[in-house]
Amino acid sequence: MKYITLFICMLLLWLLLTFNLHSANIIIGIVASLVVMMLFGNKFFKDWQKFYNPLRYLWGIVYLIFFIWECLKANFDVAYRVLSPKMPIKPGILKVKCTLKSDIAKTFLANSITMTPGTITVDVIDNHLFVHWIYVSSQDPNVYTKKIAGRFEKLLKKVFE
Amino acid sequence: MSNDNQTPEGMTIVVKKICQFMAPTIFLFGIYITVHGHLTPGGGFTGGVIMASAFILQILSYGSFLDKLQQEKWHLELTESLALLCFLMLAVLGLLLATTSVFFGNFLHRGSFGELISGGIIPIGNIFVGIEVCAAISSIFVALLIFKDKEA
Amino acid sequence: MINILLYVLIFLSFVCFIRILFGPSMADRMVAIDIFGTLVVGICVLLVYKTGRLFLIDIAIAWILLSFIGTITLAKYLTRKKLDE
Amino acid sequence: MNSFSIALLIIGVTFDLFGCIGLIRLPDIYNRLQSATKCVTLGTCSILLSLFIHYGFTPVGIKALIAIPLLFFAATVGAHALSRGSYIYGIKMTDKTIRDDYKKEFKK
Repeated sequence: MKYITLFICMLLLWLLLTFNLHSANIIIGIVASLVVMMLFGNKFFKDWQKFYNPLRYLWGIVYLIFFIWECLKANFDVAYRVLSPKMPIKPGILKVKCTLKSDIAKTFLANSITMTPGTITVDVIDNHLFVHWIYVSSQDPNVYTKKIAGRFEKLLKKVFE
Repeated sequence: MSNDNQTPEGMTIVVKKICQFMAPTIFLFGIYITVHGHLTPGGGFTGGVIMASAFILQILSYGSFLDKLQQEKWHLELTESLALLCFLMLAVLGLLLATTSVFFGNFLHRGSFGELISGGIIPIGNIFVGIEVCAAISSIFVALLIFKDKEA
Repeated sequence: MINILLYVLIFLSFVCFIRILFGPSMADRMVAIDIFGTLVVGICVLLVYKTGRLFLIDIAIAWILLSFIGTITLAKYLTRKKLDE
Repeated sequence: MNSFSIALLIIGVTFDLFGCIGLIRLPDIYNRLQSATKCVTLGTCSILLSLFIHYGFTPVGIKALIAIPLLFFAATVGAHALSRGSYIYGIKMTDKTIRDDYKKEFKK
């Protein structure tokens, strides 16, 4: 079943990439997707049911809007740190506990942390993320866990779990 | 919960999970470049290199044991030779079927300018060159890994 | 207008070259190469505006994908693993 | 040309400029990755978005739209892999660092 999911995804990507609906184009797209399916199908996501749940896409859009806002804030934050003559940096690597279970959710949490203000994920070991923070404002585990990971976890749980 | 890819070899879980949909995308883009070779820049060689890099990304992120790689090398060499043979057959078919009767002569309908199905035998030749280059570059990567291991 | 922005981006790629030439360690050079790859995508898009050749966006996508693989390879080389384990 | 796409272009090039200033000014590799990844990725995404707005739903515009998530994943995963690699390679953090939890995990 995950093979068919990969096939549908690749066909959609092909149609977007070429962006016309001639019959020759669609036939070549189906053949190309079949080739990709044969070669890469066994490494694709095992929990394919999540692709067919429309509620997840809705929460995904909410997450996307929230994420773009955070991303813009991140850029102005970094621009401020780079341009100010004193360079207010106080870096450190912190150990952050995350409550998410599935791997794909952890991956997206790590990617989101990389794009938000002043943080970058260095490593993921089991249930802990190691986060490099450019300005460590507090060293209390509860406070910084909430500040770094807490704002994404609720939404990501709805999207990916 | 799918902890199926948490194996000791390879890179971290983030790279593996992203690779699960990045590698098919790269391969599909290579096919796109190859098939549209007669309309846009690129063609057989460029598309083949992009397709091979999808395999290289998979080997890098998941890790692969050496004896398994040696099996893969046999398949790759077979694919490369077969694609080269098909390319040669296409050229000989031009000698037999085309009205001008030259090597690489065009025996297909030319189509109209700018369409996807146009250019006679050039797209088919592009596809065979793409498969050949993809197999060749992957087998170069695998061969470099095997030789390095034997030297050390 | 487009010309000025193009000059700015080319100047920024030379800034990346400074980091590649004088980077204290190997990893600094790799970061600069990664950033240079992203800047080239911007240059490709500005060239689409300037010349009107629409195929340059294909080259931009190919550049994104290939520079991703280059970055992953260099990062794996830094972790002192062999490339196939 | 649409004025909105011109504005996006100028914003994108400005953020690229900030990112490259950070690449030169900041003290060690992890901080450089911070500035470079965030600013340059968002700047280039903004340039691609301006291409989409200028050409609309034509093949070029759709390709620019596809390139945005690809660029985003490539940049974030590349930054993660590079920072982990350079920590394992043994590149020191700057003197201003006040806390390092990863060292304990790495010793084991």
